[in-house]
Order: sequence, then C-alpha cells, then structure tokens
Amino acid sequence: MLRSLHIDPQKCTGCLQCEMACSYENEKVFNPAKSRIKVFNFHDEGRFVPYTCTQCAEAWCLHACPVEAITKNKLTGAMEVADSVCVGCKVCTIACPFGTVNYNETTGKVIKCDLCGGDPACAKACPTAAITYVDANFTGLERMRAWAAKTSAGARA
Amino acid sequence: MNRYVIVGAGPAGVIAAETLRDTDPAGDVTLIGDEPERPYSRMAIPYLLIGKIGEEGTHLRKAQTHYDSRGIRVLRDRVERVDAGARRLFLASGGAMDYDRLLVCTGSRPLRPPVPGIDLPGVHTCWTLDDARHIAARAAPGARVVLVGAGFVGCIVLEALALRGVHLTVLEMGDRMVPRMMNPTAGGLIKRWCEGRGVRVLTSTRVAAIRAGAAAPLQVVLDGGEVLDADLVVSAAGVAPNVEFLQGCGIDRERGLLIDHHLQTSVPGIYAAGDVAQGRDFSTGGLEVHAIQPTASEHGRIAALNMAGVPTEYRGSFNMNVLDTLGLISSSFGLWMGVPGGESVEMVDAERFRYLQLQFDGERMVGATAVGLTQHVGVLRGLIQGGVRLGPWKAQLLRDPLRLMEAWLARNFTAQAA
Amino acid sequence: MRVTVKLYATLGAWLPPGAVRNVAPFELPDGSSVAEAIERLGVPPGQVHLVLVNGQFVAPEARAGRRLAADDALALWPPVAGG
Amino acid sequence: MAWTRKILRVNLTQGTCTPEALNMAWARDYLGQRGLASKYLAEEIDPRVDALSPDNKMIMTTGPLTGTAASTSSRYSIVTKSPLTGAIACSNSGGFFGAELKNAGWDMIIFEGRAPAPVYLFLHNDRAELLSAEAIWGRSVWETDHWIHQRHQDPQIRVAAIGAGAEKGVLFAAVVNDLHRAAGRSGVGTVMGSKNLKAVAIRGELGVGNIRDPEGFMKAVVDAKAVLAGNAVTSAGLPTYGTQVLMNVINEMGAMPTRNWREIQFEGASAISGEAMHEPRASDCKPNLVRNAACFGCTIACGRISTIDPSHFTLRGEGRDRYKVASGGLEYEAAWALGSDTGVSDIDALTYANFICNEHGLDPISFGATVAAAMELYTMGVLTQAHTGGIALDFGNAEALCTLAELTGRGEGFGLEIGLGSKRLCARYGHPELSMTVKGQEFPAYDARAIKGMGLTYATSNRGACHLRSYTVASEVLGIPVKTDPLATEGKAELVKAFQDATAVVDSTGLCVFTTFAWTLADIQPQVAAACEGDWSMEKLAEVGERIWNLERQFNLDAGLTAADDTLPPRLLKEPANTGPAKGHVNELDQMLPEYYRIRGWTEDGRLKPDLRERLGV
Repeated sequence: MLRSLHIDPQKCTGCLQCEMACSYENEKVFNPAKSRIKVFNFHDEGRFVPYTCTQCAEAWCLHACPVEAITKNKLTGAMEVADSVCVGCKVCTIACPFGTVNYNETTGKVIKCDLCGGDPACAKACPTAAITYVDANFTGLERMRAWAAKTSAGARA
Repeated sequence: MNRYVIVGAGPAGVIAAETLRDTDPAGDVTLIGDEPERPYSRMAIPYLLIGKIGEEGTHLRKAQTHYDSRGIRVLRDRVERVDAGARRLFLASGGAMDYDRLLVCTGSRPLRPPVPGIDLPGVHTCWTLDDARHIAARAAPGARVVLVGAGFVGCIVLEALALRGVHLTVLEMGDRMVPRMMNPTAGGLIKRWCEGRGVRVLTSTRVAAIRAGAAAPLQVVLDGGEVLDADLVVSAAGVAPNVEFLQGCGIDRERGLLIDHHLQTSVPGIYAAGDVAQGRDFSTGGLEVHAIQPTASEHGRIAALNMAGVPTEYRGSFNMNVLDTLGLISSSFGLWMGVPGGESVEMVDAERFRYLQLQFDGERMVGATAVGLTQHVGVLRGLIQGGVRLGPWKAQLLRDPLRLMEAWLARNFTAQAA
Repeated sequence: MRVTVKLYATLGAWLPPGAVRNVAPFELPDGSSVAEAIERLGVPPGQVHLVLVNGQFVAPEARAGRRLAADDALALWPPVAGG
Repeated sequence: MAWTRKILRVNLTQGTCTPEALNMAWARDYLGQRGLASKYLAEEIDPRVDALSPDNKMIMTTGPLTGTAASTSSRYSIVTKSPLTGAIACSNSGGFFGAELKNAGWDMIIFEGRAPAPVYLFLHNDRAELLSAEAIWGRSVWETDHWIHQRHQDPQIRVAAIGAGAEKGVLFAAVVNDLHRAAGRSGVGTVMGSKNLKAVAIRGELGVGNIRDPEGFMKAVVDAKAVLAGNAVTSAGLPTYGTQVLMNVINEMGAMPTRNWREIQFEGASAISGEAMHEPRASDCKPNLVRNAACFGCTIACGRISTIDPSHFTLRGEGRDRYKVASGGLEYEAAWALGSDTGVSDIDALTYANFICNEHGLDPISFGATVAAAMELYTMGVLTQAHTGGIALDFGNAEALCTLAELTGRGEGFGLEIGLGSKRLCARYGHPELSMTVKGQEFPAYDARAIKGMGLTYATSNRGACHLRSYTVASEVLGIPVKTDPLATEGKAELVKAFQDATAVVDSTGLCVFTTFAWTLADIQPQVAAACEGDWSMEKLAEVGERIWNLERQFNLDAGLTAADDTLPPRLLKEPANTGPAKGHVNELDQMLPEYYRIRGWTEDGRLKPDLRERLGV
C-alpha cells in the first residue's frame, strides 16, 4: 500500500525535531539549513507549518531534469535524486512550483525529500504526530494533489 | 495503427516518444535525430566541459535498451524535406517515410554573428557534444579565451570555461550581463561577482573582427579598437530555429513554428514542441519561443497526448531560467520586467550578492528575479503560475519580499489542509 | 455534608455542575474519605497525583484513611510541574 | 566532541573579532555552557571589577548538546558579573538563538571592553562583523529585531537584543532573543548595554556534526525522548498548561507570595492561572492562549503563545497594532510577579505587561517585584504621586502596572527608579527591610515560610534569590522525585545541595532544566557520554556539578560577598505567614544554613575549605 507524509500544522509546536532528523538521516549532521522538510513560522499568528515535497503526480522536477537524475521509486512513490547522475543544473529547483527541491552548494547537487526510502525520519522524530507517514488514500494527499493539478501547466484532458 | 514520427531527439522528442508509447501502445513510434550520439541534453554540456560528468552523463536516458525495450525506433538520420499533403518525409540517407502524425522538435542552432573571421579555426560555438570536444581540446588551463555573448547560453558556457582555469574575457553587446533574464541591478551584481573571480567582462561591447594573430592564434578586435589575444574564441550570440526542411509545407512561423492550444502547427497533422516552437506564453497569453528544458518537456508531453488522440489543452509555457555564474546562482520567472501599472518590490543586498525583486499585477505576482538565493525559489513559479491571490500577503511581501514560502503556505497549503 | 472540590488542569473535565473557575460545591455522605470523594467525582484514581485538603498534602497511601469534614476544600491535580 | 571547539572573542573597544580554540582541559572539568563560561569568566576578570565597566566581560555560551537532536537542545546562557547583585550571573534562555550560534560553528562568544559607539554583532557562520547600531540605539527589542531582519533580509536570522532600559542602566534588563525568550535574570542585559552592544544577530548553516558516537547518541536521544513522552508532566501538563499550571497549586497550599510578601495567598490567583488562559473571553470568544510552542529541539513545548483581549484598555489608542498579535504569553513566575505580588488579577493587563517586558527587555520577576515593593512604600505614604509622576501605586492597580512597564522599559521617568530594583529603591526611601531580595535580586514565586527548602535555596543561590538554582519545590510540593514535607527543615540542606549540583550540570549541557521533571541525571548522562569525548560517567557529572557550584561561590567570595549575604529579608524570618497550612510559620534559615555549609565542606563563615578546593581544583 502506498503511503505518504501527512502534515497537520495544527499539531506542530515548531520544535524542528523533523529538520534535525532529516539533516541527520541524509547529511549526517544536525543542521536545519540542510533539511528537506522545513517548518515555517507564522509568529504573529502563533502558527507553525511543516512543509516538504508531496511527491506530486505531476513530478515537475522529474520531467524538468535533463539527465534523468530524478526518478520515481515504484515502492514508495517518491521522486528520488540520484546523486551520481545529477549535474547540478538546478532546473528542477525552479521547475518545482512548491519550492521543495533545493540546491546544496556544498555538494553541487540538488536535494529533495525521498521519504527516506520508505521510513521517513521526520515522522519518527515528530513528538506531536504533526507529521505522520500514513496510507496515501488518507484525504490530505489527494487534496494537495488536486491542487497541484490545478496549477498544472498542461491542463488535464 | 497510427504512425508517429518525431523529428529531433532532444528532451521534447524523447518525452514525446515515451508519452506516445504510454498513451497509444499499439502505435508505431519513430524518433529521428541527426547527431551520432544517443539522445542527449545540451543542458549537460557545461558539466561535461568541467569534467563533472562523462559523455554518457549527458544522455537523456541512461539505460542502453531504453528505446528498444519500449518499442521506440531511433533513427540516426536527417530529414531533408516534408510533403505535408502526402504526409511523407524524405531522409538524407535516401529513404522516405510516411506518417499519420509528425512532431517537429528540431530545436535551434547557434547563429554565427556577421563578423569577419567568425569562421576561422579556433572560433567555436558551444552547442553540440562535438563542439564541446573541440572546446575542451583548446581550453587548457591558462589558455586565453574570448567568449562572445553573455546571454543565458553564454553565461552557462562562461561557468564551464572559467572552471577550466582559462584566462577569460567576456564580451556582451548589451549594457549588462544576461540582459534578457536580468534587470540592470541583477545583471550588474552578476558582472561584479564574475569580475571578482578573475573574469574580465566588457558590456556594451561589439566585436569588429576576428583575425589570425602572430603572438596568439587569434586576435579579437573590439569596436573601440582594443585587440585581445586569444587561443580560443567561443561564440554564443543567439540561436535560430531548425526549420529549413519544412520549406514548402506552408507552416505559419515567426521566430519559431506557430502552434495552437494543442501544439499543432497551422498544418494539420504536424505538431511542434520545444525550442523550435512558438507557443502560448502563460504570462502574456501571446506566442513566444521559450527555449528552456521545462517547456521542452511539457511541450513534448502535451503534443504527444494530442497526437495520440487525447485532446489536451496547453495552458502556456512559463518563462523561467536558472543560472550559475561561478557559484552565484540567479533565476528569473515570468514577467520579471513587470507590467504597466503593476507594483514591485526590490531587496538589494549588494555586499552579499543577494537580490530579489517581485512584480505584481493587482493582488497576483507576475514575475520575479532572484540572485544569490537558492532555497525554495521554485515557489516563485508556484505563486506566479498558480495565479495565487495574495490578499493580505501582498502587503506582507511588499514589506518583506523573502517571506515567499509563508505567502504560499498561507494562501494555499494551510487553507487546503486546515 | 457539603465540601468544596477544586479540580485543576486536565482533571477539570470531571468538575461537577455549578463549577466556577475549577471550583465547585459537592455533596458527600458525612465522614467520607478522600478516596471516596475521588470515586464519587468519577476521576480515575490513576490520574490523581497531588491531593490537598485545605492546602495540606495527603499522601496517596493516606487517601483512604483521611476523612473529610463539612466545608473542607479538596483540591486535586494530575501530575503537574512548572516553574 | 559535540563542542565546536571554537570561541569567538569580540573586543568591542578595538572592534575586533578573533576566533580561538576552546580550552579543552577546562571543558573536561566544566562540560560547557554555565560551567565552562563561568570558568572563563573567573579566569579572565577580576571578581571585584565594576560590573558595568569595560573591564567586565559578557559570555554568550552554548552547551555541548545545544543544537543537537537531543530534546530541549535550545539552551544558551549569558555569563557575566551582575550589576544587580555584584555576584556571578548566569542567565539561561531557550528559543532558537543558542542553537543558531552553535550552527554557526561556535561554542561561545566572549565580549570584552566597550564599543566607542553603539554596535551589533552580525555573525554568519565564520564571518563576524561589528556593525553600527546608531540607528536602533534607544529602540525596543522588537524594533531592533525587525530592523535587523529588514537590513539583512533573511528571515532565518536569529536575534538577541536589549531594549532602551538596558542602555539607560535599568539594573534588571534582560537579553531577549527570538522576540520573547529571555536571558532574564541578574541584569545581563544591563551589562550588554554598558558595552554599547545593542544586539547579536546570527545565521548558522554549518550544523552540529561532531558527535563522538553518533549511533549511540541517537539511541540515547530516542530513549530520553521516550521518557519525556511517557511522563504525564512533560507530555501533558506542561504542553497544555505551561508553567502556569502551578498558580493554583502554590496558592492552594498557601505558598503564594502576595502584595510584596505581606500575604501568602492571592484571592485573584485562579483568574490569572494556566487554567484561566484556556477560558474563552467574552469579547471575542477566544482564549488568552493561542497555542503552546516549543523552543529548538524541545519535545515538551511548554511555551505560551497568547493574545490580549481586543477590548482591553491596553489595546486602545494609536500605535497598538504590535500588541494585537500573538506573542509570548505568561509563564508562572511572570504571572506571579506581575500579578499576585502587585495584587493585579487582570490577566490581560499581565499579558500586556509581559509583552512589554519582552519588547523592552526587562526581567518580569524583578520588575514586578520592584513594583510590588514600590506599592507597599506608596501604601505606607513613603512614596507619593509627587515621586511617581502622578501614578497611583495602589496594590491591584492594573493601569499603573502597565504604565510602569512602559516607563521602565523605555528608561523614562519613575521607571528609572523602578529600574534600580527593589533593594536600591527601598534603601533610597529608607525601608531596606521591605525589599524582598537576596544579594539584591528579587525573589521568584514561592514563599519560603511555606516551602522551607526554598528559603535555603534563595539564601545560598550564587546569583541571588532564584528558584532555578535548586528547585526543591519539585520535591517539597510536587513529589518529584520524592515527596518531602514543605514545612520541615530536616534534610533540606542535603536536598538543596543535591538540587544545586545536579542543576549546575543540566545548565552546562545545553539542555533545559524542565526535562528534570521527568529525567534524572541518569537519563542525561548517556546523551552527554555519547556526544562528548572523555569520561562522562555519573560520578564525573556529579563532581562537575559540585565543581561548578564551588567555582561560582569562590567567584562571589573573591568579589567581596560573605556569609552575611546568605540570608533572607526579615519579613521571611520574623513575620509569620497569616493564612493556609503555613499559618504561623517563618523560615528557619538558621536551622538549615550551618548544616548546609557543613555538607558543602565549607567553613562556618561559608568559605571553601582547602581540601575541598584541592579535590575540585577550584
């Protein structure tokens, strides 16, 4: 069964455990600046919103890649960047309308959420279940995808 | 069984072939390219030049059997002529081929500016893998290289040349670097950055002539009279679409082949995609050539859907670019030059080479330019192309333009999720 | 007899009717113990951590033996801490 | 490792920023943060130096676990000599600033000298610059934060700053980071102001990676997080009600200092409690509390984000927009000092006064307590409206409280007298006995007549009256880790010493002391041991805690403090409590202090015996 990250901003306290778990899992360092999930802070409203790639059906990043460095993992449904193939052209970083593919200047490659291969570290680290890894049929993902489709450059048939 | 022929084996062609195969499993799909290599990406050439990847790293699809296993016939050949009435095309190798649907995605080729000496040995364009091999042979560390043109393509080549350790001089006719992507402030920042890294940049400068020299293999004479010694001259001065083989087909064209909402040209059965096509621009509603990878891939996909009988309307390509000039990363989106009566906001941090400007039309963002910013820049596309009504966030962005993601989330994501 | 019960923090969910700011009057049979009062309030005993009668601490093991008198104030908390 | 092993030394007089290596020998003896920075301070300044002179130094310091995935890894401290107490000061703050400093690659920043003109430090990874703060001198912390973000155009920058009060010598000025997290106590902000240092702005992108045993560390972190998640206090009580859950507890047990400690229970307590913060208000049907919020890495999330009732008097008039948004809400100590101690039971007035303390960088405990002392002086007729500039300083006057917060924050009018703190204010008006302070620092929210161990805690605290040096309330009231009788004096000396030493360790790790409602040192030790090189056994940690305490004590003795300063105001020693279970009780400090000195290994006049000094290397 396909699973996806489900984010409930109402539960987020802004602790950034997800960012540390992500950067540790992927970069072996506790460094929010290198996290693939990011918590945005609406200070004046007292609101925190974690946000990362929705692994959208459009896969803008995948289609924009000139060298087939981004592929879909059939088991997890995640769009994954193959470091050995990525040339660092950054086209995917501007192609993704969600702003969730980012360039890593240290490595000269791009980074994005790959669901940690099916066991996302951010969800495990979240103390309030604001980030969970759930059955993809759970409503949230479909809503996000519906939105993604709405912005699609090529409209649906 | 439908016979599909795709002319041009760049990204638009390959994606179209794959989409046709997926959409019409019974169809006959032929992809014709005139270069000897397996289909590759020009975008990757600069990275080949600096040795970051080998030639196979430029290939659009890595698996050797990719095309065969999908039943996509790849022909190494050149199309000489098309008889649109008979739906038949003629190949350089002598054969002819009938088609039901034809997709033209032959891209463009570099223009050779009308400058005396432009054809001398040692003067190269940087377009094909073959060009790259020639440049690599001459651009040894310490070599004197003159790059003519600091547009988008020129700047990408600039990066690769400078990283090879050559003595580089860049000439640009316009008053700034990347004039068609960056405004004067942003272009100026990029110029100052490049100069700080040892590249000589001469803007508002034309080449009067190139000649064989004594002290150096080549001499580049500037319009002001200065003469530059060079071991290599690289010309990156604009491109022209590859459409000559369509003479007589009666396809309407301006700067490229004009295409409709379904990416069909004025001649039924002939579609166009990628750099060769002049199609719907999302931002202006007019017809523009957007010679960028994402447009090529979207064109390819949607043209293929239409060719396979799945009517799919194209909402328009979105003009955007991202550029890396010696580590300074810049990007531009949509109507970055603004619209009449629109509002804008600008953040300039010249000391740290950071810049952001946003253009608004009413409560929607319509364009943007960013320099020195690499995180979450894609959301500029989302905000602009999504036509996001910013509401109170417009005022927020006018005060604090960097809160783009917050604007996006506040106006979309949380409203959706909440 | 009538006592005053004060149920704070998450125990507020078990306040009897008529509560104002976590405080309510509560009828108990004369001579009821603290433990019996807790039972009558319906608060799960496992959630009751801190018990004060008229401000004085009643240890868990003393709850069954500690008798309440009319007008006593019985205050209950789940595990809490702060500072 | 875990330490970055790098210190930034900022000489404000010279305008230089110089990196240097961390003294690892000291790190092995003092761990980090509070302990290690205290060692640096003790080694580098003369303890007798005027706290507000350029010869004092101010150290911003992280712990080895700051910025890691350990829960509550947000903490940093400011260590300096206090202008309020003349003793060593160590003020601890959470939020995100400390982790940002660590992420920028630094264990600590040592500020020395005094800038010739106002400056702020901008630190972006390795790049440190002192930039002019002329444009923001005299402005509030919130205005400064905004200005720096506008100037540098990076929403990710974390700022710690002082307000105008600190510049003008308000002696309990705080350093506020992330808009509403504060290194609040002992006037560390005043020291920063005396150095012409307006703010420190940091962007750190290097990360914290040098963990000795990463796998072991992650396992220890996961285990420890599970303990917090499994404990009702840290998983439910604190997130839901914050520290304010204590308001009704302490009042019910009769330990709630009220109206400058004349009384011991406050009739308005329930109206300003954590429970009250959840109640919908009449005007907009919204509660005071918007949500709970975490500091960096914290899986407890006790922070309060609040709004003021839109119909409240504090929001009327021009220029109030910045108070109409959600911001840092009431903590227990602030609600007590601003509320119970002044007799004000208007929760919106307290929330506003708390916003103002955050905006202008005031310690709300010292501020509220000093207002309470002034109110008593006013009630006695010693202070009049001629002194206060027309403010009627009656107990319970919410408008007076709010006005004084504004005046003190800006360093104007009678606010400058409040800014002297309770000790100097009461002395100035001839009633030093009315100052509820130890070593010149105002008390927090637990009456020592009803919680005896807190009397010893206050009297012996190395930074003046304070609950965060040995929070025996945990044991005496809440039963953590074991319940002791709050009205008994027996065993309290030992309890206080144990809490003092353990807290010194926690304060030196980079972790938050609130974890200890669920954790013991046995939960912290595996995290430290996996992260840091060297021996970090339980025994070693206990020794480090004791060493830190004695180092601080020695600093104070060298600064001129004596056993005579280890005392309480006469009100606590002689005026019996008037209500509640403690009715008739005073604090019997004289029964506890000699025993405390003895088990500390100190002489009868409170000095370290030679064998202790030798054993600890102090």
